[in-house]
Amino acid sequence: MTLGPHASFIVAAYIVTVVVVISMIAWILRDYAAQRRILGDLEQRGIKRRSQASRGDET
Amino acid sequence: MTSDSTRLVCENLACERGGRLVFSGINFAVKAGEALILTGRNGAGKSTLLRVVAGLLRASAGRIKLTGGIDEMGTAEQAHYQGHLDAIKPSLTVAENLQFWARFLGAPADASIEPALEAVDLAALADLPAAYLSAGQKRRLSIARLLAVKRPLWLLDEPTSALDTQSQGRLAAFMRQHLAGGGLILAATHGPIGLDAPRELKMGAAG
Amino acid sequence: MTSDSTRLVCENLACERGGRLVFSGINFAVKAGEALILTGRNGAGKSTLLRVVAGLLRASAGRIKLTGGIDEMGTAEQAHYQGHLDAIKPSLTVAENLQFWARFLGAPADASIEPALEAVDLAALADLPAAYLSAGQKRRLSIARLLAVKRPLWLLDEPTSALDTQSQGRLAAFMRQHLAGGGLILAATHGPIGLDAPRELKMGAAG
Amino acid sequence: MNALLALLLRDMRLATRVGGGALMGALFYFVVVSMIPFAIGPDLNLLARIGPAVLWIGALLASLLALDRLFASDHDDGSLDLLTMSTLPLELTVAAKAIAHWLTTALPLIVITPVLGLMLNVDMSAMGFVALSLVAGTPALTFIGLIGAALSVTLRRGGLLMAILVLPLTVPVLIFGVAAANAAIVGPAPFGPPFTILCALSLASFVLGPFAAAAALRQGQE
Amino acid sequence: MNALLALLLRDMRLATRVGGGALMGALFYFVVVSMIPFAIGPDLNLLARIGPAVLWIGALLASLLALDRLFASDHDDGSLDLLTMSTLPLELTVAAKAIAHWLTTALPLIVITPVLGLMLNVDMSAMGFVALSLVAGTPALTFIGLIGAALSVTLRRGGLLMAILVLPLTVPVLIFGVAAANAAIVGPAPFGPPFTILCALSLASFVLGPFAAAAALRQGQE
Amino acid sequence: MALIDIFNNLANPTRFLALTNRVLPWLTALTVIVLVYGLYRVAYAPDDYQQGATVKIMFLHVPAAWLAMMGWGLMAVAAFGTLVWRHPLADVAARAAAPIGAAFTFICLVTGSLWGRPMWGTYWVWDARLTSVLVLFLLYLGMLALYWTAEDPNRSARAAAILALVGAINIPIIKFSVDWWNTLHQPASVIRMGGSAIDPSILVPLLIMALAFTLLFLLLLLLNMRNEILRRRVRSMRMMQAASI
Ligand code: HEM
Ligand SMILES: Nc1ncnc2c1ncn2[C@@H]1O[C@H](COP(=O)(O)OP(=O)(O)OP(=O)(O)O)[C@@H](O)[C@H]1O
Ligand SMILES: Nc1ncnc2c1ncn2[C@@H]1O[C@H](COP(=O)(O)OP(=O)(O)OP(=O)(O)O)[C@@H](O)[C@H]1O
Ligand SMILES: [Mg+2]
Ligand SMILES: [Mg+2]
Repeated sequence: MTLGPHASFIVAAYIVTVVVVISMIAWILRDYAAQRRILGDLEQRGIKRRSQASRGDET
Repeated sequence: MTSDSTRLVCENLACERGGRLVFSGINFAVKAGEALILTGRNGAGKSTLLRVVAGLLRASAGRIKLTGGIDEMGTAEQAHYQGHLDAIKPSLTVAENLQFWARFLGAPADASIEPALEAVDLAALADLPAAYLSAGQKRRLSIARLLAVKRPLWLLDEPTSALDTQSQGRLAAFMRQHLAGGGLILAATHGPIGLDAPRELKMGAAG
Repeated sequence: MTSDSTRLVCENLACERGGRLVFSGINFAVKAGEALILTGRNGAGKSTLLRVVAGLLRASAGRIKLTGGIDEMGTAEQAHYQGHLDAIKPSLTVAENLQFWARFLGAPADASIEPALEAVDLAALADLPAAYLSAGQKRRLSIARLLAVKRPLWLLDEPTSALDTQSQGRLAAFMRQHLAGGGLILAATHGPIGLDAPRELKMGAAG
Repeated sequence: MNALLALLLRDMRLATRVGGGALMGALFYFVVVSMIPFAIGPDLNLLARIGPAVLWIGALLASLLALDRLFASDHDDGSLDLLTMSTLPLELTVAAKAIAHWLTTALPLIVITPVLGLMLNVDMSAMGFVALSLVAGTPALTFIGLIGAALSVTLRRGGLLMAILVLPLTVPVLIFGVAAANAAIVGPAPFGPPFTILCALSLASFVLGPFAAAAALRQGQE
Repeated sequence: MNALLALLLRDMRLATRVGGGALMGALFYFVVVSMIPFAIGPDLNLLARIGPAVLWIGALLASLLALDRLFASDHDDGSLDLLTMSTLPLELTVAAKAIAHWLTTALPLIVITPVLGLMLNVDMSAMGFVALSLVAGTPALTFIGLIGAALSVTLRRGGLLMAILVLPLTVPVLIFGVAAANAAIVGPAPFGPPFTILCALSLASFVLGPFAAAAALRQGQE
Repeated sequence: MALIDIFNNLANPTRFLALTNRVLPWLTALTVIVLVYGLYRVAYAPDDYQQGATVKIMFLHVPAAWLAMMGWGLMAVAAFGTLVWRHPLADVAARAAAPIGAAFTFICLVTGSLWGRPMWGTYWVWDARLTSVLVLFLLYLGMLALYWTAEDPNRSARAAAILALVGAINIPIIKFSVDWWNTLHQPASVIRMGGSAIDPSILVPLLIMALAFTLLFLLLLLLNMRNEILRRRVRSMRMMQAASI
């Protein structure tokens, strides 16, 4: 596979795409971990969700 | 204007706010000439209930019905709501403020606002820009609205706040007069409101 | 922190607002351990007087002097002002809000805000954004500021508003404690404030 | 009708009282447009070439930024609650406010346009057409901006956010507005077609704007 | 010092928290600058010619409009009363707030400038200089705008009024900013002199702005 | 009947979470496989006789463009769900889709620019199609700003829905007006999209990449929706906490 005279543009396009996708995945996963942590924290304090408080829903 | 058969019925009301159930299963009925006082601790949902009845918040369950009034009108259109805010524009004069609300809320075109202003003792300040009013005077101006336009149901959220003793007495008199004329009152308050032995709905803290 | 000789003296105060003389010839003195309650009807100028003492409004005549405190500091810098607004940022947590004011108003860098939060019963909510607080809870957070930073003079404008009975009792206890420690209180109120037999300054209605 | 008229008059009175916003839009327009030659430099041909564009951009920004507190001020002092408790449909209430706003804000802006045209070296005879394109196009800006004003109440913030939300929606108005103005000045395309489209955009937003804004206000009652 | 740092950190935190205004300035800048070609038309040479001017106008508007509620939000929730009751001189308090604002609002705006430069067909190698001129000049905008922000609390209106008051004061910054950027792009004048003046303007307003703003706030206590 | 059941089941965030957790591993695996296969096919795709190797950019650019538009479409559909049916997951989906849609729009813009430089000699021209994508990007940014501004999801949900619908109406209008604008001002220019009729040796990898991008979009959407549901759970728990004192 040869990329010809404009190789740098092709490579740059792929790099940008990869960077955007990866950073989005990283952001989403980090967000997930953060939410989990806060939830754990709140649950540890014995705070219940409304649905749990009122009718003991399953999680 | 109000027939003696006017009746406000709320059945099984619930309201969710900011993802939290503020109250649920609220049932009450108020009939003509009757006042219902909402009490309960901070955050119990008194203000929320008033806004729900006024149609300013959506109930997540339940039914609100005003029967015996003008049939084709909803509850909100037959109610006066007096919240924490006074709906007063500082750059308009006292008279202009009241005149506008009287017109907009449907007072007859030829009705005068004078009597209402006099009733709240602001007639002398009629031509003053409302910016110059103190907190209590603003409150009184907003109470004048209740008198200038006749609507059967009054929804009052801590109506005595910011009022001095004399004005509190006057407000109590207006309320008694409104009730005597077949009106209905739903009021939230932390203290006494000046009505003798009104019915009371104690709102529990949700959660 | 406050010597027992702290004394607030106001002489011949007058204040003009919106081109109108709100009050004039106000004279009073408050000494350490004493509370002075401002009463009077709406528009009498209670809030105005408090803001003048706090340095937030310019007096058009007269003198305000806090003697016996820290000499090089003005009255404003030795006073806590609690107005109608709570100075709380909804996007900061309860702890961050209080922490900021403690730092900014000059609490020692190593001082903890924990005790103040506990005193107003908000310690459990320390990490919650203040947006989640109810009106009464916000008021309590702003009261915590009075406890977190020691200043001899408290200027309170209707401090009990929005507080439920329990919190009103707690506030009264803080005030008594502050007075016992040689503090001064100047408070405007329409109702009882929970102090036994405080001195009262009845402001006449101007105009 | 009585109620609507009362609202229209109140809003116009508020705008023209001391502290009101009536002339703010026009003043901002004036200031922003006069700043542009400082940035571009004193190249008269260039200024004349981009004159209509500058006038339209100025009008766009002024219209939108002035709308900022159309509902927010009523919300903050509790008036909005009472406005929704009337027997009038909210759509009409909202439209009445928008009309009052257009009359007090956009109209003065159009009136001063010829003066600014002079400063930008735009041909005097063509200025009439530029003003005409603004008359036809600014209602669209007001009524599209209305949606942003209502959203900004719901979100409890105005200013830049509102402009960010609404500016992309006004792209067609801007394009046809400048096209109409340019057609009048430099030709060769006729003035008619873009002008007609501009009017159509205004009419469409006159219908759509109040509905979307009323929906946003109703939905915002939380 | 402790108190000032606390204030700086609080303001930066407020700006970057959910609901904060940190990115609003940059977003508005992006949207406004992208809107301008819609008015000018897709003429690449013309765009390149006026590119630096467009970027500077955009940065000017974004900086000033974003400043709008710098003091107003503190005023509305009562914080401003307490800020003035501290032992710190009000001038320092005000300056700390301005610095926090510049860091959270102007800096992101400068970061996205190169992208906008691409769209305006501004030469890539010159973009660095444009960005540099913005780094040197935007502090002046923030500190001049500070005066407007303080006045808008006193006058109880923000938004447009503030922009109207402040925009004329920023004319020198705009002129030398564009001059520096243009010098870098098209020459023939050197980049140095206008750039130096720009820095001087920033320094001067760094001193003057807080004093004027503090004075305005003090006067505003009515 | 069964369909309604599924729909109702999905309406419950808890059930939705459970389902998501079950689906995620499979979806991840499928996405990776299709993506890798797609890239393999891309690597061995022949060069275009006109555009040379730069045609390889197309395999990113075109799917990204499609998904950028699909993202707004999804938000507009979700807007109906929010406003009309008040479906609890509709806003969660819209909110989760906004940043992803914006990211794909960004990819479309950047890859397009990087392709434009060798093809047209410039990174950007104010051509009709490019311009409408730019406006779409601006709309996405507005949507993100809106979500960013409102802490309260209940508050922002309906505002966002209205903006999504108004934007959806506006996009075709913009497309049309920009076309018109361009024909008025733009002299005959360098711009020429595509060119050659697409050969299967390029079309097949393109379609595979499109499938891979779509799967990626769905995967990110599900992940982000899961976060959003948790965020709301945190919110409601904090509310409970505040009310419990
Ligand atoms: C920033 C610049 C660009 C943007 C925003 C852009 C945008 C788009 C969009 C939205 C589509 C999808 C259209 C559709 O399927 O209906 C598309 C497709 C396409 N673009 Fe671009 N484009 C850009 C630059 C380029 C360049 C430089 C080239 C190559 C010379 C190019 C070639 C193509 C091709 C071949 C297609 C597929 C055409 C088809 O499906 O019929 N684009 N572009
Ligand atoms: N704007 C809002 N958004 C979300 N939740 C709110 C909002 N306003 C109030 N709440 C919540 O609704 C609950 C009820 O508030 P409400 O104002 O009705 O109480 P109240 O009984 O009037 O209290 P108070 O005596 O303090 O006036 C509170 O717990 C509060 O957390
Ligand atoms: N911002 C203002 N500008 C001009 N005049 C004002 C302003 N605020 C209040 N006033 C005037 O000052 C007078 C005193 O007002 P102030 O708020 O001090 O009264 P108060 O005693 O606190 O009344 P209340 O019991 O209603 O709180 C009022 O008559 C009012 O007209
Ligand atoms: Mg209440
Ligand atoms: Mg007072």
